Amino acid sequence: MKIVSITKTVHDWLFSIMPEGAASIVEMVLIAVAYLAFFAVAGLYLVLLERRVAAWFQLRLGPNRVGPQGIFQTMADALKLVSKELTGTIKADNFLYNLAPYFVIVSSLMALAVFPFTQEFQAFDINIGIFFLIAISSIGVIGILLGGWSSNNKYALIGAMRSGVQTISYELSVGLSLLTMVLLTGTLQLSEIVEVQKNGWLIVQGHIPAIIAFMIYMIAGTAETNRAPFDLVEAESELGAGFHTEYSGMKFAYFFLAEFINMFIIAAIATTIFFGAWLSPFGITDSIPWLGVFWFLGKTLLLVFLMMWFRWTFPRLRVDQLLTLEWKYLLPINLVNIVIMAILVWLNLTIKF
Amino acid sequence: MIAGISIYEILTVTSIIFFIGVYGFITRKNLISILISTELILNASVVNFVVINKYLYPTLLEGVFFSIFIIAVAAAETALAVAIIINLYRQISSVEVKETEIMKY
Amino acid sequence: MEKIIFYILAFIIVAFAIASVSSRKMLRSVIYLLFVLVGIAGIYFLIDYNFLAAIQLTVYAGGIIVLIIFSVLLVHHIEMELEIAKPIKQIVTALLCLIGLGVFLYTIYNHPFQPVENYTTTTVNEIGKGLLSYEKGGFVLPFEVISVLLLAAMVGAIVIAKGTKLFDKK
Amino acid sequence: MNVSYTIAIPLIPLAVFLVLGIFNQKIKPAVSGYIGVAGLLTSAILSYYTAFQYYFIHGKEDGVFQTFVEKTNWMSFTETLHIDMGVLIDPISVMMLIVVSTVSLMVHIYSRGYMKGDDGYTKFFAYLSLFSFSMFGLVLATNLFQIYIFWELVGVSSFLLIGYYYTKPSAVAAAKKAFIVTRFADFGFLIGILIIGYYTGTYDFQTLTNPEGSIIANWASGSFMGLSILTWALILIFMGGAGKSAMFPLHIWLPDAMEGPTPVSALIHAATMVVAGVYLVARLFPMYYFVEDGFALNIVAYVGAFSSLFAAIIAVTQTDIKRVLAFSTMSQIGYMMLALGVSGYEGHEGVGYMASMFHLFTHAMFKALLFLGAGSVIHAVHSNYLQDMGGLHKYMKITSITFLIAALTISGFPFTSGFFSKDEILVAAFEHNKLIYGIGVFVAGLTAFYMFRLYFGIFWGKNTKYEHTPHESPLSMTFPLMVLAFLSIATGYTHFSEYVSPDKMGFETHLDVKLAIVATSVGLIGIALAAVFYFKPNNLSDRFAHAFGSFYKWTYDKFYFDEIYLFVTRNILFKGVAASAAWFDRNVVDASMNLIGNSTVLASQKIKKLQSGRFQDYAFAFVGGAVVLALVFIYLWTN
Repeated sequence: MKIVSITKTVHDWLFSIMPEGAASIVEMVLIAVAYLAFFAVAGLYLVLLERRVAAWFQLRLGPNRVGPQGIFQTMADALKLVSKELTGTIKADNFLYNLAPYFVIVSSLMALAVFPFTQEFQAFDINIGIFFLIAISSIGVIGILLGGWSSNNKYALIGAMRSGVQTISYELSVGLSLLTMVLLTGTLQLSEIVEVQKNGWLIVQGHIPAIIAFMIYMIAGTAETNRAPFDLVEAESELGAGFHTEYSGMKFAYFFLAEFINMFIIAAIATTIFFGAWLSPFGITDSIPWLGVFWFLGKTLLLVFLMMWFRWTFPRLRVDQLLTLEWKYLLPINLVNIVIMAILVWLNLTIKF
Repeated sequence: MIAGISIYEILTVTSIIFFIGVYGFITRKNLISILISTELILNASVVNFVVINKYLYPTLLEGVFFSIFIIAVAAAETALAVAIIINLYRQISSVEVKETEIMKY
Repeated sequence: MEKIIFYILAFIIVAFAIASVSSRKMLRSVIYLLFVLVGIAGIYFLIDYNFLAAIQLTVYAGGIIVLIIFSVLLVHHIEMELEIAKPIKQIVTALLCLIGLGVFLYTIYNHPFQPVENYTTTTVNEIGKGLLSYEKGGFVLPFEVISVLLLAAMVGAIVIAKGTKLFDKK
Repeated sequence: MNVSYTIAIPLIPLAVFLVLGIFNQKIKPAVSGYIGVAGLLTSAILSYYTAFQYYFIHGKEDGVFQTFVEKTNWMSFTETLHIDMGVLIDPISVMMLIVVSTVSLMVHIYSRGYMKGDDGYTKFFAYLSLFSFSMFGLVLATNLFQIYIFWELVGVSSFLLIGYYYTKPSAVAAAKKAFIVTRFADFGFLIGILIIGYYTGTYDFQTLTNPEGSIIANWASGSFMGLSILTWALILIFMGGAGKSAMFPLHIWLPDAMEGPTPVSALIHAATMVVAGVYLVARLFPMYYFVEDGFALNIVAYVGAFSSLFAAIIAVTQTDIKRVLAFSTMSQIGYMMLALGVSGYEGHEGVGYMASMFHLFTHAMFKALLFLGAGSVIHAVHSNYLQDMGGLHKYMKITSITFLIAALTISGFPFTSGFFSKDEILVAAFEHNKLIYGIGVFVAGLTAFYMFRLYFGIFWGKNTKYEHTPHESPLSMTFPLMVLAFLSIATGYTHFSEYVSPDKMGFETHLDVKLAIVATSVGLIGIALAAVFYFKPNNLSDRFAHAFGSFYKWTYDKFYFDEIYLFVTRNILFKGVAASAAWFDRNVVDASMNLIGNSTVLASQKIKKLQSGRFQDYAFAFVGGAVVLALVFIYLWTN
């Protein structure tokens, strides 16, 4: 009860010392700061993780000089990026050029807000949770498109267009595979979905179709974050750095961080929907609720690792292969899968403990 | 229901958006801009449906359904409009309204 | 509190709507429209229609705006400036719109609306049941019609956008 | 007796028509032939089954043949006036079923050989099936409107089949002629139907023809030009029948219709469709007989007698063998009409009616046989003309013998079916009207003469040299000939009068020896004359023709009827009426319309500047108009 009580204590304390309006504003600010901090720290350490994992895959050491095991390496990088000059291009549309990174960041942050890290530790338990996540994730792409176009650089533009095509296409699969799981829960609210999973994680409850949905979700999710093997958007060998070629310093860092946070978000959604969020396996730590955070982060990081594994395993796809994969394979499979899942639920063939 | 806000205020806002859309529809010279203005007009009416449903008949859901349908139709309309615009651009390399008057003859 | 949020939203909506129809840069005008739409989604959140808000975000912000941006990317260059109508036409239209707005507001404020006090939240469940109900007041038929319409629009859009290449192959 | 299954009799050919018509290009010719024959065979078997059930098992109750009806309401106009669709089974419809299915089946089989190698083989069978469907439907019709529908369908299929060789201009012209003439006659038919519908409030045959029913009892209600309305209606209906059956003033289409393939002539223009007029009169016989004491029936009798004589005279001089047969058909149908016209209603009085139906029955068999035989000859010689033939007996034995049987039958040679049926007709005529009897006997002699002129001219006479040696036709063609030859003789021995009679009771008939001897001897004289003229090559016939001079010429040119029609239509109708109407149409009606049109164009040219093509201008006008209107209304409401 420790974390839960902390949030509650802070809430009560704030409302006791100042008028209601001011208290709620202060509370909002506090929560925002907390999430921003989480965003920054998680982003930085995911970058570090990526580098260490990459090194591990490639049988080398990776960053290990700054701090013990190199844990301050990315902090130092961030500091360096902050201190750098913000260059731009002449004839760029400066308003949109500057606006673009914030789209990406804001959409990631809004998505982070709805995750149930542990029992009652959730900033925004909206009753359409999953749908909200899908809605929010569809906004991030606008930032990429804007960035690519307003840079007035043809590689950036091509990267942005690719990104648009890819994200719009794979959003369908993400949405549909999540919908498949909603058939099992009967609700969109994340807290209730977690509640349902107390009878067994959804990937177990839905067995075969759920596993198919999970596989599709992971493929489509990887594609949505524009990571290898779907990183056509920033394919170095073809487009320079893709849509953020012209960005430098902190603005580049925003895109960079957002990409890693997006990866975290994809993994977190998968954790919430498929693997029971903060629920411990077989309820072994039910008596200690704050351990939920540990389980949630643990599962999420495991899935993040899976995505990194993808990156260092598979070669990049061509654009036409990318679209073929989505429209000719994933989407039809997904639709059939939904029907199968519906039949499964209808005939009560799910596995429940 | 928004505390402290009556239906009149919301309807005022939507009326303003509606006429901004009309203004844009008439004065803009570019097909895409006209499409944008149309979206504004549509959105104004959607909000009206929803708000009237919420404020006057909260037990019913007709307004919500209608707004869902309008949004769906708007999506279809936009897809078609964009397809037409792109095709037009291929043919005459322009999306200005004044280039598309050939049909009047 | 909600009152303040509403006023902020209303301000955002109106300001960006005006910006959207007066900006001379194509993509900016689209982005302003996006802000308007997000603001409207905010109003939906405020009056507790979360589902609609999410639809607004998904379909409008994620679908329609992206489509429009796409078409802008395809047909528009960054250095282009939009032509605008002659000032006299702008003024006349603006006057006309103001008169129309006056008529609207006059009608609205003269109509005695009778709001019902309520704080019910509409769940997705209710919406889904209403949409797929075929009993009295059910909306399954319009629902089907809309799906057919969407299919037709999709096919039509593909055929139109594919252009003449479809028929060039003998 | 449950008769609902008889609905399948017309529907099977319809299905065949649809299959062959839709998959026209996909089906191999051989297969389509089999499909057509199989469909018709099924229908024929069903027809025979129906006939067996009706005549021998279930049909008769208390000595009276019952009428069985199975129908469904199709269109209702008023409480009583509605149009039904269904099947009606009574003695004559069953008899017609047998005739139509037998002849049609034979023609189908025959066509498989005759049409072999033709491009439109499948199409031909499709049309044949369409015709069979229509004819079955006509026969089974339960009311006047249904019969009218199928009547027109029969007309359409006849049109299609006459114009089958549509690359030949003469065939196209013949098809159009047939269609237009019969259509013109059907116009009268339709008016008659509408009059009957208006005055009696029903189209149903059972109600209409019930002798005790109110319709026949109250025939005198309303009169027009000295005749009762119903008589007019019956005369108009007979006009339709006369058109289809090629009676005197409306006969001009039938000779030209021989442009169609020969099996078509056999099926449609000899055995089935052309007797539809007879069938129609027989179907409405009680009305004809009772309404105004049979005034309309007398018209039928005289028209029939005159046509019979007229056609027989023309037939003597024709050289196109199919035309000879066509005029012979016309003559024989006139015979049937004549017989109907002199018939009574009750008991033995109804011998004319019975004889007419009997002759229809036997005539269908032997006339189909004659046509198919002629087709076989044409197939071998590749010519229609008598002068290109001669001495064919030694090449085509089967055709020759079957043709001889048919010729004997039509001439009324003793103990053939024609002998019996013709004898009954003459008996009926003798009892009622001596003038008509006289015409009948004379026509019988003429018939024998021209038939044997034909037979001798084709198979004996001069020994023509042929480019290709003629040979007998394949089995698929000779088989129907043999079957029909058998039927031509055998059908004479049915006790027809026990099954078909106007009051449906049946009666006994006996051969009237006195009259039979007269008729037979007249026939034999005709045969003998023909033998003298034509059996050996000589120039007797030419000398005779020369002696008659202009009369021969007239006859050869069919009394110039075609020319008279042409003159009437071209000079009077076209030049007189139509030309002035056209002038009025062009200079008054069109001109005023043009004035309106031109002024509209002028006005539109003035105002089309408003149509800028910029939709934003339209939107502006729309919004402006809406706002102004709103202001006006607000002003009005607030004050």
